[in-house]
Amino acid sequence: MSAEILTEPTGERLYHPAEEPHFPEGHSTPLGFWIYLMSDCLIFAILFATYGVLGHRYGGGPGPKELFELPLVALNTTMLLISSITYGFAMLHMHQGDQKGTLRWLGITACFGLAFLCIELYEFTHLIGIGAGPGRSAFLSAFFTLVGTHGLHVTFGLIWLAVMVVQVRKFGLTIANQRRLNCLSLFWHFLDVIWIGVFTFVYLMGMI
Amino acid sequence: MEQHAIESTFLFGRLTLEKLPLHVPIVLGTFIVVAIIGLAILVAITYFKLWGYLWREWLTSVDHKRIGIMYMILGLIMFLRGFADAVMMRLQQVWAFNGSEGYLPAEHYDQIFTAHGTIMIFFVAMPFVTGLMNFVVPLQIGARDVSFPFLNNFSFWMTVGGAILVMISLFVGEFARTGWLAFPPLSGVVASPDEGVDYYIWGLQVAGIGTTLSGINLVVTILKMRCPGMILMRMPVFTWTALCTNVLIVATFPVLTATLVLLSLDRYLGMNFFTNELGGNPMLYINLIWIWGHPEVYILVLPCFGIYSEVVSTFCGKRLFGYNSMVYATICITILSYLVWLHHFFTMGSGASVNSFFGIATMIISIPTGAKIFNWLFTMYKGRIRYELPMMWSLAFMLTFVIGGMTGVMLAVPPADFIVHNSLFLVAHFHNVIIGGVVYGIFAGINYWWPKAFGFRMNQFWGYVSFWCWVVGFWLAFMPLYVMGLMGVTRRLRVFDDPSLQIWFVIAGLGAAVIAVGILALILQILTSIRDREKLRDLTGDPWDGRTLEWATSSPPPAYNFAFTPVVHEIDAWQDMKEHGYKRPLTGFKPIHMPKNTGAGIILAGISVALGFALVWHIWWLAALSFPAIIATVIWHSFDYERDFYIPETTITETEEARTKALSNAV
Amino acid sequence: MPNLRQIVPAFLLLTLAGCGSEVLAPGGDVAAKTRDVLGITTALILVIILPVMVAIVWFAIRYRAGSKQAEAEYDPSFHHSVQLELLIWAAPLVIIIWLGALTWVSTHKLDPYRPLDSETRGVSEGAAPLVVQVVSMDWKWLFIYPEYGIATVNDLAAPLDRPIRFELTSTEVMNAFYVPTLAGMIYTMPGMQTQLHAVINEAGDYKGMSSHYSGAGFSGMHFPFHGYSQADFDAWIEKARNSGQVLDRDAFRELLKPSENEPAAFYALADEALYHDILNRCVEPNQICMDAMMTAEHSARMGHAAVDFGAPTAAMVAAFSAANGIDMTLAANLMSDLCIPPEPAGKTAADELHWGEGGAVRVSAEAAPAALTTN
Amino acid sequence: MSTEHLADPHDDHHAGEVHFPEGTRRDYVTGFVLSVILTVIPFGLVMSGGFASAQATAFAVLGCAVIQMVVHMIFFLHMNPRAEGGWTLMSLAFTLIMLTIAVVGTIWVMYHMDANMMPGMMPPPGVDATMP
Repeated sequence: MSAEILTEPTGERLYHPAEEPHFPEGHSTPLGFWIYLMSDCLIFAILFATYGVLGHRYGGGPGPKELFELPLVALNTTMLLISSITYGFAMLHMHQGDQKGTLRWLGITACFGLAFLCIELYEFTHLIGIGAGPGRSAFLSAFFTLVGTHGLHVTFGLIWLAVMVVQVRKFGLTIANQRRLNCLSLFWHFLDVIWIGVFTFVYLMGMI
Repeated sequence: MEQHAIESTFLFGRLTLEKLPLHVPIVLGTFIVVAIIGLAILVAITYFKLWGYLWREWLTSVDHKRIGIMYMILGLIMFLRGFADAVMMRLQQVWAFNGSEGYLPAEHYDQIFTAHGTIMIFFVAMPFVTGLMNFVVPLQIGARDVSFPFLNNFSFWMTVGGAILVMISLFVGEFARTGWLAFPPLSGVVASPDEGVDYYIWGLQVAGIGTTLSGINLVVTILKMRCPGMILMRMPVFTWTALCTNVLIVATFPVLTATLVLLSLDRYLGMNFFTNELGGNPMLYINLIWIWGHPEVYILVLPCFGIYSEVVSTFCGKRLFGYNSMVYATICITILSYLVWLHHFFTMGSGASVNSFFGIATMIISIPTGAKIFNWLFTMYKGRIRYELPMMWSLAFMLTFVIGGMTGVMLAVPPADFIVHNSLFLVAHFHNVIIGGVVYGIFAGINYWWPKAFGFRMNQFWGYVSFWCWVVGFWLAFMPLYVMGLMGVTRRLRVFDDPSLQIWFVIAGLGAAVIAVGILALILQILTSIRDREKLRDLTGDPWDGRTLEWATSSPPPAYNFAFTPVVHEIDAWQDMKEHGYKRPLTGFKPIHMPKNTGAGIILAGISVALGFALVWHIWWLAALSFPAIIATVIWHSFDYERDFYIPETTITETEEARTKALSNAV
Repeated sequence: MPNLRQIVPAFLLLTLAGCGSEVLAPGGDVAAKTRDVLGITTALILVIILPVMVAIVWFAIRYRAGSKQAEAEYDPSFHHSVQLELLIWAAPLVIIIWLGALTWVSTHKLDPYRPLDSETRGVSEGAAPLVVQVVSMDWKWLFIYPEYGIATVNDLAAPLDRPIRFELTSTEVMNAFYVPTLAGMIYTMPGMQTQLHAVINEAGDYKGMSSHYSGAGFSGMHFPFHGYSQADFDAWIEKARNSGQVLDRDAFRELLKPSENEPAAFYALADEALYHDILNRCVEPNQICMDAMMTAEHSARMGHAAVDFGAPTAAMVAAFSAANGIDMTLAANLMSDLCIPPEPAGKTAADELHWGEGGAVRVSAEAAPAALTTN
Repeated sequence: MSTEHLADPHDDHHAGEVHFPEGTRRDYVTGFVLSVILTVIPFGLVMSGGFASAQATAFAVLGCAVIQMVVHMIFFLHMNPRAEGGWTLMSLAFTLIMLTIAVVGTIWVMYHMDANMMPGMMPPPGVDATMP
């Protein structure tokens, strides 16, 4: 640690640093937010484990092969993937201090995020419509809960995105706002990683 | 099972007048007493015009020390409730012999033991250890506050919110009648259609959010806010155990949250995770909840191991023996505790290989735990032991806990577990570990850090009374349970038909009565300490000849903890400073950057309680209002960018000069 | 205090064995072997616990401040010793390795699923076990003896020295079946079957109970267990056969009603399939048995035709609606009215199916028995 | 803004205001291209019917998922061993251990439970059900 340098310049022990260590506001945020994501990750782990245990309990009802439509999932995945690179572009503009560019790319990201949500909602209503709702079987309960929890996260991400757009407009790309956009970036890309798990374990593995 | 439709109205959901306990004298009486006490407190606060002070200085405070103290108060209040439940159970079990049904019908008795377990774990032990960690850790690492001060305040109020929901269930409707982990199918909508389990779910969910966030907060604080020179291997052992505990919190509370969400989806939306129908599997719930449940006991006991380490080393006047051993043992326990959950349901029948794997994993935990006991033992060796109250609690712990550890290993051998699982032997075992390990540790911690928190020592006489009542009462109350467990008496029984058992229950009841005296003595100890505070005043800030950094500052510490950040050169930093003739700097103070108080935490928690209440009673309009209100409040709070301020140089100089004066008076 | 603590457990064990603890002095060999495991475990741990407790007390007295030794030997620099630290990790490790081996072996030998072998006292090679089917109900125990065509409520008996195989399930909630004199406890769960193998060697009347809390009537869920000589057991069977009561579906439905502190009752068994149907949750004629469902699903997963057993039964929907105060069928219909989007042009075959109402390929309940026999 | 003037450039212990690792345009584009490829492969594989053996398909799909997750971690989440003194990577590793224990443990335990007790899955009574 750099503190070691501070200690014994004259051989005598110093008990206070020459200059006070300074903890600016938000200096713990990157690690704190990361650890929050890790705990969220464990929520998803439990939902995946639940799906792993109950995913083949159809209760006499339909299974994945009867229900899932891969083209729709592929479209969905595309939306989320594009939204992650557009968020990346927003971050690049942010680093350059380009407020307009940042806002533009944030807006585009929101559109793709919204498209993802709409497709997912369409899928859910369709399934409920044909009688394959979450109460139909343990498999469907686990499916709706896992995919729905991811969707819920995306929804909160979108709300957060909207708030950030307002705040950046109002207060500019201040350090606090940059920090928040960075957190949202982590959140948004984290949801991508979860989605990779979802489309692999739920949709693709279900269709094999 | 017979079903009957539950009426629901738009305005009040399922809540009706019959749900109020107007016809149950015991509950009504309790309600009236609580209401009168509550009213008296409110009137007193208003009369003495304390509302403004309370709001500004405490309720909205982001100061980790005040939040820590508030956690302790919450723990103490809930402790009285949890203990009252215990006394009622004991009384029932002494009574219900020879054809008598006792005085509690099943519907009440079953709520009481459920509430006792839930409250003692979530709203007594958790707030106590969280409170101690909150108060002590930033001081021990030489920090000014935690990493996220607002989050700290919010976490606290969410814990209070959960406690409030559980307390409401005493008077409005009823609590769960399922046992403290609410296993389905008993907790499912078919077997428990009414609001009890819902109170349980939402009480724990609200508090659980608080616990998770406070876990994240403390982990980051310890990792990021240590003062210069405090490398990991120089951290006080209490801070180490706090780090491991909070890592466990972050790793396990999400599991609890997810599991309870699944249970509530079953109950509210008719899903089939844990039902008997359509592929649901109740065994999965038991598996998942114990993935949280086992680490939870280590979450409680690890910080207490830290407290014992601090106390033993301070009062033996020696550095802790085998610091490295102690740290590695703590880390081992942290990881191993995540690998043993199945030993809670060996008897479910998962097969010999699975059972023996988890059985052996459980035993392995006793190796690092044993190493810890040896470390404390050899710290005493060649020491100079001062028998102050914290040290006495620690000794009582060591002697009690090894017995609990022994019965724990007995329960870890699957065949042995088959004959004592779910029996009073098991009940005795975990009370042996929780009381002997956690409660004693909390009392040691309270006695040890009280002078730091308030600037005066605790009354010794009542402390001794409390100590001896607890130690004697504990053995009286739980030895009979070990005995009855070996006679094949199972837990949660309300009525008994074997008259030969009554004598054991009478002894256990006596033990509970002795413990009650111990608790009364604790309250008297607190009250007399406050009354005699001038006599007990400690001006040095270091009443025990302490060894770690919290003793380097004044008691109570100023809002900013340290006027100058300390630099650490060794384990036991303050001892090192004293040995090297450290001189406190008296000039050159600079303004200190601190977070501002905020009311957002208490508001958010308040709305969360409303949301929980709405969901319990199916009052959909209230739920539909309060959930968006939570989000709106968060957004509103996020528009507040001015969250910090500087304590001006003059204030610091004044405070520090007062301390200089106090120190010269003390000598 | 410490001396007392060492004497008390030993004393207690003696008195307990004397005053009829069926856990410590059981009448069956499986329970006896289990008890031995408990005893050996305790002894092994005491090897390390006792010296530690003595040392704690010894050091606590010897090194108290002001004592001669404390002042003479006080050594604040003694905080590290490689040898001692190796010892404090190694000593528990040795005990745990020992205990671990014991655990592995005894867990496999005393696994409740493992049929008894001739090492068990009183069990001869190739003896056919007595099968007892156990159903925990709200709040009583139903015992079915398929071999003898009888059933009892809250009364259990077995002949001496004949291995017993319990097959256990439950109707609505979890319980645990525990006869301390026979063997350890095992959970009973709805829709699941656990097993327990045991034997009774000494005649007598013993305690049996539920050891897992299951609701209001839990305290009353105990029953006597009789270890009978063959003659007495035959008489007991005869008593049940001639009780005049018959256990058929209607009698079972009557039993299903929650009741507390049920007295013992005896039945002649009229319905051979009853236990199977309780276990597979298809006692009522409109219910589909779980094993049939599982088998059909398995073959569906393996690539055969899709199978549909239709909607959740009306009874279930009603139960859930009643409990929740909302009409789920109504809610479901409302949902589909509001939410179904216009069908996309290229719709797949699955779109035409309506899983909730069973429009798809159906395996009717009549066709199911073919699958039943596979169990 | 209150926060801006709090940044203290002389403080070497906590230099800099925003500690988030930053990505370059190159990072994002590389990440995107890779993840498109790694998404198309498994989807194409499954939608075209996959390999002859379902197991091989499953392994391929899983492999792609794992690689894609790593790609996202590196290029989008900008994980590196130095960020936050290594604590982010450390916490990720710890989370992965916990996650594996919980998921694999649950599936292992529940498999045995089902195999022992679930109608239609358990062995016929009387057979020694002890399995590895």
